[in-house]
Amino acid sequence: MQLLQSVLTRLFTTLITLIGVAVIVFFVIRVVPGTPIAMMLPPGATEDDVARLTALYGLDKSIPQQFLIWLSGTLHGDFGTSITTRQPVLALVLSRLPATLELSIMALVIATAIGGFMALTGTRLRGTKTEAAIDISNGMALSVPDFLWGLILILGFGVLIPIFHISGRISPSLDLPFTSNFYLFESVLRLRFDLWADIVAHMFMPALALAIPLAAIIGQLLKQSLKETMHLDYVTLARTKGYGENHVILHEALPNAILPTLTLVGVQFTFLIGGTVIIERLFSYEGLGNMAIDAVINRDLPLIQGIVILFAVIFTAVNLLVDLCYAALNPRLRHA
Amino acid sequence: MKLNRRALLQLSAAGVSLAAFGLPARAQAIDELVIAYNVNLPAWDPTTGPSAVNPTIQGLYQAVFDQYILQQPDLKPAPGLLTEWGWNDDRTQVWMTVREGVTWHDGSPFTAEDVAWSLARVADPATGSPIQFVWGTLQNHRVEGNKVIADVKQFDPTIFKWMYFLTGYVLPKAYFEKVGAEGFEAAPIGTGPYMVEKFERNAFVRLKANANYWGGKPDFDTVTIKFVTDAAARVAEIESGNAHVTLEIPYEEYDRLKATLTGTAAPVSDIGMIFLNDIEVMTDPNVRKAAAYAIDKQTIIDRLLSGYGVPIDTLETPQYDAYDAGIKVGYNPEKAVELLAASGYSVDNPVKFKIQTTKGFKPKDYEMVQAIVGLWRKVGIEAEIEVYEIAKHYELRAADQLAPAAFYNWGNSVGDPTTSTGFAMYGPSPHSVWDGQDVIDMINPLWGEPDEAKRIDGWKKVDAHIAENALVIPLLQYVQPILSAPGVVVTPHASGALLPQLMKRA
Amino acid sequence: MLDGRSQIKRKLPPRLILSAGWLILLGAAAMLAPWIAPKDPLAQDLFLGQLPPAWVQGHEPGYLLGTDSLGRDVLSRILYGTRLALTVALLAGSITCIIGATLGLLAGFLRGWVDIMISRAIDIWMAFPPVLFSILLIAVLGPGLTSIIIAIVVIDWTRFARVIRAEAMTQGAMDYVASAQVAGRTRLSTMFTEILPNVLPTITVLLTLEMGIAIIVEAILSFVNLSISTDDPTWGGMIAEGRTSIHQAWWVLVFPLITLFLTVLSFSQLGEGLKDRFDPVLR
Amino acid sequence: MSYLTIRNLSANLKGRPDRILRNVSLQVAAGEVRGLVGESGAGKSMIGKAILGTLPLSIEITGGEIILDGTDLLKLPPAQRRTRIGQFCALIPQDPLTALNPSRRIGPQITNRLVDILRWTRADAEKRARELLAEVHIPDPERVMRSYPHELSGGMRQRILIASAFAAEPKLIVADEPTTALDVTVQKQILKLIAEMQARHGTALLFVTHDLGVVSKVCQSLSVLYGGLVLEDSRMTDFFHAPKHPYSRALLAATPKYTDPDGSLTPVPDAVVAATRAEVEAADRSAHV
Repeated sequence: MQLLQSVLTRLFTTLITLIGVAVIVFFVIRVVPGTPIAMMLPPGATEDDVARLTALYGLDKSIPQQFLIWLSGTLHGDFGTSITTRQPVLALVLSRLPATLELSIMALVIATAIGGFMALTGTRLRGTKTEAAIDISNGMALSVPDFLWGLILILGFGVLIPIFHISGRISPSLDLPFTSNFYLFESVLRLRFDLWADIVAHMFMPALALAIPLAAIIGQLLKQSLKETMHLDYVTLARTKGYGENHVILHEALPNAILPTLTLVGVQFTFLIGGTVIIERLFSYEGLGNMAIDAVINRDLPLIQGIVILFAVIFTAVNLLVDLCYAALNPRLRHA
Repeated sequence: MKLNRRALLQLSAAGVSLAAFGLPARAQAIDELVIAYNVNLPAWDPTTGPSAVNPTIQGLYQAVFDQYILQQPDLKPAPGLLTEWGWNDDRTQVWMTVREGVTWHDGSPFTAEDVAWSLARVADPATGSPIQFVWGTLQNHRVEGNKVIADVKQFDPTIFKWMYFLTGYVLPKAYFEKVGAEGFEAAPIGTGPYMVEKFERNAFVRLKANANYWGGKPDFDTVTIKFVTDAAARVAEIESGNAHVTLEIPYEEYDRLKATLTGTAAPVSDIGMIFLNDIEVMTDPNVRKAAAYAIDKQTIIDRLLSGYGVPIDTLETPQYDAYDAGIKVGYNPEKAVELLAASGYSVDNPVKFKIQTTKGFKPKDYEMVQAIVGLWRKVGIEAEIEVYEIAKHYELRAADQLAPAAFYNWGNSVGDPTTSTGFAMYGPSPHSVWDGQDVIDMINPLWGEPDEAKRIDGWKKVDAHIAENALVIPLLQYVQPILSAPGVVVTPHASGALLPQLMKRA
Repeated sequence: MLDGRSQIKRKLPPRLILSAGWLILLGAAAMLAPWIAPKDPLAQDLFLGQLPPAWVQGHEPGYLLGTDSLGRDVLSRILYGTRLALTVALLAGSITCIIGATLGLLAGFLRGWVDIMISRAIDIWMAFPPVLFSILLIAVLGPGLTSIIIAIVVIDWTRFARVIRAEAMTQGAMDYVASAQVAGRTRLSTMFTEILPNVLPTITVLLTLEMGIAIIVEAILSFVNLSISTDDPTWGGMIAEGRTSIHQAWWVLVFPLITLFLTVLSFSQLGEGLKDRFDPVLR
Repeated sequence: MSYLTIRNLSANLKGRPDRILRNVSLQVAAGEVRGLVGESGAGKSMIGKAILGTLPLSIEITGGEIILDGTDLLKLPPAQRRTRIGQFCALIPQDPLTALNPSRRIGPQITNRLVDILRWTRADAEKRARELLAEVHIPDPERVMRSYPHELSGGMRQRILIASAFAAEPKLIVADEPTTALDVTVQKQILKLIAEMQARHGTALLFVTHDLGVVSKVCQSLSVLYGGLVLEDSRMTDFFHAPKHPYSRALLAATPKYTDPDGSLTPVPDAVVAATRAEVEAADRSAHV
C-alpha cells in the first residue's frame, strides 16, 4: 500500500510541474516582442492583412483565453499546429525527440566512461602527481563552454583529420530501412552495423562536445564519493583478506560510491538534454534543440510551447527513472 | 600574417600536436552533388505561411516548382510555364498562353487548369496567402484552350513581375485536391527540374533529376542539399570535402579557400540600409544629411567585407529597372561637420540618438553598425547601439516604433522600384518608417501608372528626392560568396537563389 | 598527551594560491583598466584591422595583442572585458546565492508546506531547458547587462536551493539543533544562529563555482548573439566575433578565450580548494 | 619460538619529522594472547595496521622488521605480502556498523577470502561459513548468510566478523578494540566469545585496547605504549602485582575497579606524564645519534 501511495503522490507532483511549466512558458512567449504575424508580413501588406492573419492564427484573443483553448486541445492530444511548418506540433516534436535522446544517451555513455575512468585512476593513484593532474583536467574541462569544445572538435577531427562527419545525423545518400526514428538503436537491432558505424561517425563529435563537461562533473562527484568510501572499515578489512588495491576499489568501494553519484548524475543529465540546443545548432544535428532555435527565431509559438513541454516531460521521466534505479540498487530501500 | 594550417594546429586549444598535411578537397568525379545550404526548409507549400515570404529559401522552391514566368540569372524574365502574357488594350483583362507538353513529377499532364486554379488560390484570403493583396487584383480566372484569361479588378503594373517573385509558383490542382495540404507537405510534386526523393526536416533533402523537364534535364542526377545553419560548420563541410558547394560563408574564409576551390562572388538583389524614423533628432535634415555624408561606405566594404560589396546611394542597385547612376551621396566628413554645426552640434556637443541592429542575421551586420558608429563619433554624432532579434524588428516596424535609426536588409529579386523604394518609403505601408507626406504625394500616381517609361522616370525622381533629403541611408548591395569543388561549375543567380539546375559538371 | 594526529597540519595547496592569485590579478586589472589599458577599447581604425600580436611579424607597435577586424586593441578590450566579467560573476553569483540559499534554507529547515511550495518551484524551474529559457528571457527583457544577470539568477538559483535544502535537512536532524530549541529559541533564530554557520562552507564553495558558471553563461549567450548590445567589450562577445575569422585573426578569439578559461578554472579550483579545507575527513 | 617478532619498527608522517612509532619491538608466541595498551593516539593501532599492511598513505615505515612465521613482511613484494597476510592473519575490526559492505549479502563477505585467495571451492567455503556462524551462536545461519548487514544488530554483525576472521584458520588475529563500539551488555558476551574461539582454534591474538579491565580478563601478556614507544612488556600476572614503569602504575591506578568504585578514579599525575614525555624525547635523541 505504501508503494502505491508514494507513486500516486509522485504522479501528482509531476502533473503540477508540467502544468506549472506550461503556464509559465505560455505567458512568457506571448509577452516576447515580435509576433509570428510580424514575421509573415510581406513588403506590401496592409493593416487589415495584419488583422486577418492574426485572427487566422487565433492570436487576437486574450492570453488566458488562448491558454484555455490550447489546454483543451492538449487534453485531446492536439498540441496545435506549428505556424512555420504547418504540421501538427505533437507529431513534429515526437519525430525529432529520438534524435535528441540518442545524442544525449550517447553523450552520457561517453561521459560516464571518461568520468568513471578518471575517478577510478584518481583514486587508485591518490596522493600522487597524477591525481593532481586529473583534478586540474577536470577543472579545465568545466572551464570551457561546450560550444567551444564543439568548435575545437570540428577544426580538429572534421577538417584537419577528417575522421568524423561534421553535420547531420546520417549520410543522406544511404537509404534507410528504419521504421522508428531511433536510428542508432534500430540499426543495432537490425544488425546493420554499416549504418550503425555511419551514424556513430556523425554523432560522435556532438556527443563528445556534450560529454566533456559532463565527464568532468561525473569524475569529480564519483572521485569524491570514492574517497569517502575508501575510509570505511569494510575496505580496510578487504585489504587484510589479501585483496589487491584494484580489486578493493572496483568490488568494495565502487558499488557503494555509485549510489550517491547516481542522483547527481541524473540531474546533470537533464541539464545535458537542455544543453543540446547549442550543440545541435553547431553540428546541424536534426534534434529537438535545433528545431527549438528556429522556433524561437521565427516566433513559432505553438512549436516552442510543444518543445518546452516535451523537455519538461523528459526531465520528470529521467528523475523518476533515477529514483527507481536508486531504490533498486540500494539494498536498504529494496526491502522497504 | 597569413595563418597557414600548421600555425593554427599549434594553437588549437585542444593542444593536439599533429603533423599538418595539405588536405585537397576531393577532386575526383562527383556522381552525387552535395550542397551545404545555410537555412532550414520549414515547409514545402511555397504560397502560404512565413516561408512563402522568406527570400533565403526561394532557391529550394525554384528547384522543385516552376514559376509562372522564368527569371533568368540576370533578373530578366523569360518564358516559363507561360510562353506569352500581357494585358488587353484597355487593361481590363490579362491573358496568358500556357506551355504544352509539360508533365508533373507524378507523370500527370500540366494544363492551363493548373495555372487558373493556382492564381485563384493565392487570390483567396481564406488560404492565408501573404501576397493576397497583389493576386486579389485579378478575379474570375477562366481557361480557354491553352490560354488563361482573368479580369483586372484593379490595375497593377507589376502583376506579371510577381509571377516570378514571392508565391509566384504553379501547384498541381488535381494532385493537391486529392492529397490535401498535409499530403502535399508530405510528398510535394511540381514541374521543376528536380523531384523530391526524400526530405528529413532540419537535416537534408535529396533531389532526383526530372528526366523530362521542359527546360532540359539538369547535369547532376542526384543532388543532396544538407541544411547546415552554422557558417563555421559550412566552411568545415566544404574544406573537408563532405560538401561540393556552399554559400553565405564569412568573406575572410571565402578568400582563404578561393585558392584551392573555385569561388564566385556576384552582387545579388539584397541591400543593406539604415531606416530613418521621422522622430526626435531625425526630423532635422542637417542631422540626417550629416549622418549620410559621414559614412565611408567603400572603406567599410574593403576593410570589413574584404571588398565584397557594392556601395549604393539609393535603394536601387545597378541591376534594378529604376537605377539612376547620376544620384550620388559621397563620403564627405567635413560637410557632415558643417551641417551639424549649422544645427548647433559638434564633436564636443554631439547629437545623440539610438541605432538598432540585428546581430549575426546578415554577414557582419553588427560590426558594420559599430564601424558606422565609430565614423559618426568622429564628426559629432553619438549613436547608442541596441541589438534586437529580426522578429522584434518586424514588429517595431509594423507598429512604426523603430528607433531614430535602424539597420536592415531589403531583398527585391524582381528589381522593380515599387517593391524596393515603394514599399520601403511609402508612408501608409506598414513596412515603411518614413511618413513624409512629400514622398507619399510623389509616389501615389506611380502605383497605377500604365506608361512604363513614365513610371520608371517618376520613381527615379522619388529616389533623387529621397537621396537629396537623406530620408533613408542606403549602404551597400550585398555580394553572395559561393564556393564549389573543382568538379562543378556554378552559375550564380542575381536573386541570391542557389539553383542546383544551374550547376554543370566541370 | 602526545598525539600524532594533531601534527598533520595542512599547508596551503598550490591550487588555492594560484587560483586566488589569478583572481586578485583580475580584480586589479578590472579596477585599474582605465589607467593600464594602452588604448581606448572602443577606438576604431579600420585601416589597422586584424593586426597580429607583437611577437608575430607584421605587427604594429602599441598593440601588444593585435587588433580585431574593426582595428580595436585586443588587450585593452580584454582588460575592460574583465570589468564586465567580474560584475556578471560577482553580481549574478551573489544574487543567485542569496535567493537560492535562503529558499533552500527555509525549505530544508522549516519543512511543512514551505518545503512543498519551494520544492515544486525548484522542480518547475529545473524542468526548463536552461539555454532555451535564457534565450526566451533575454528576448523578453532585451539584451543588456541586467537581463543577462536576471537570466543567470532565474536559471541557476535552483542549483543552490537544491543543495542547501538537502544540507539544511541533515543539519536540522542533528541533536545540537534540538538543544537550541529546548533553550527557548524561536525557529527562525535557530535557523540563522545554528544551521547557517554549518551550511556556510557549502554556500561559499557553491558561490565560487557559480561565479565561474556565470561567466560561461555570458559566453554562451554571446555565441547565440544575445549578449549585451552596447559597444562595451565582453570576452564572450570577442570570442563570438573572432569565430568567423579564426584562420585570419586567431588572436581575436584565442586571447579572450585563454583569459576566460583561466578565470573560470580559478573559480572552480578555488571552490574545490575551499571544499577540501572544510572537508572534515582527513586525507 | 615466537610466531610474530617485531624488531625496532619505526614509522613517521610522510615527508615530515613527526615520529609515530619509535623502535617498537615485541613478540607474540603461537597461540599467545598479548594485549597492546595505551591511551588513544599512542600508536597502538598503528602497530596492528603495520602488521596487516593497512597503514594510511600519509604514514610510512622508516625502519625495523615484522617477521611473521620466519619471513620479514617488509622485505616481500606487495603482492606476495598481501597473499601471505590474507592466508595467515585476520582482523577483527572495531566498528561492526561500517565493517560490513552494505550493498552485499553476508554469505559472500565470509566466503570471499576462502574462494578468491585460498582457492577453496564455493561449496566448502559455504559449509565452513555455516559451521563458523553456528560456532559464534548465530541462530539460523542460512537466513543470515542471505540477509544484508542493515538487517542485523550491532552484536550480531560483530559475531559475523569474528566468524569471518577465524574462517581461514589464521595463525595471528589482530583485534583492534573489538568491543569499544558496542554497548556494555554486548561487550561481555563478545569478549567471552573471542576468548572461547581463540582457545578452541589456538590462534595467536594481538588485542589492541585502551581498557586495562578488558586486557586483564583476556590477555596472557601485554605491552604498554606511550607516544609510539613501548614502555613496558610483561606477563599479565606480574604486571598487575608490580608494574615496573611509573606510567604503568599510574595507568593501573586510573582504572576503575568494581571493588572500590568511588575511590579509584585518580587521573595520571602530571609529573608522571612529564617524565614519560622526557623519556620519549630521549629515545628520539638517541635514535638520531
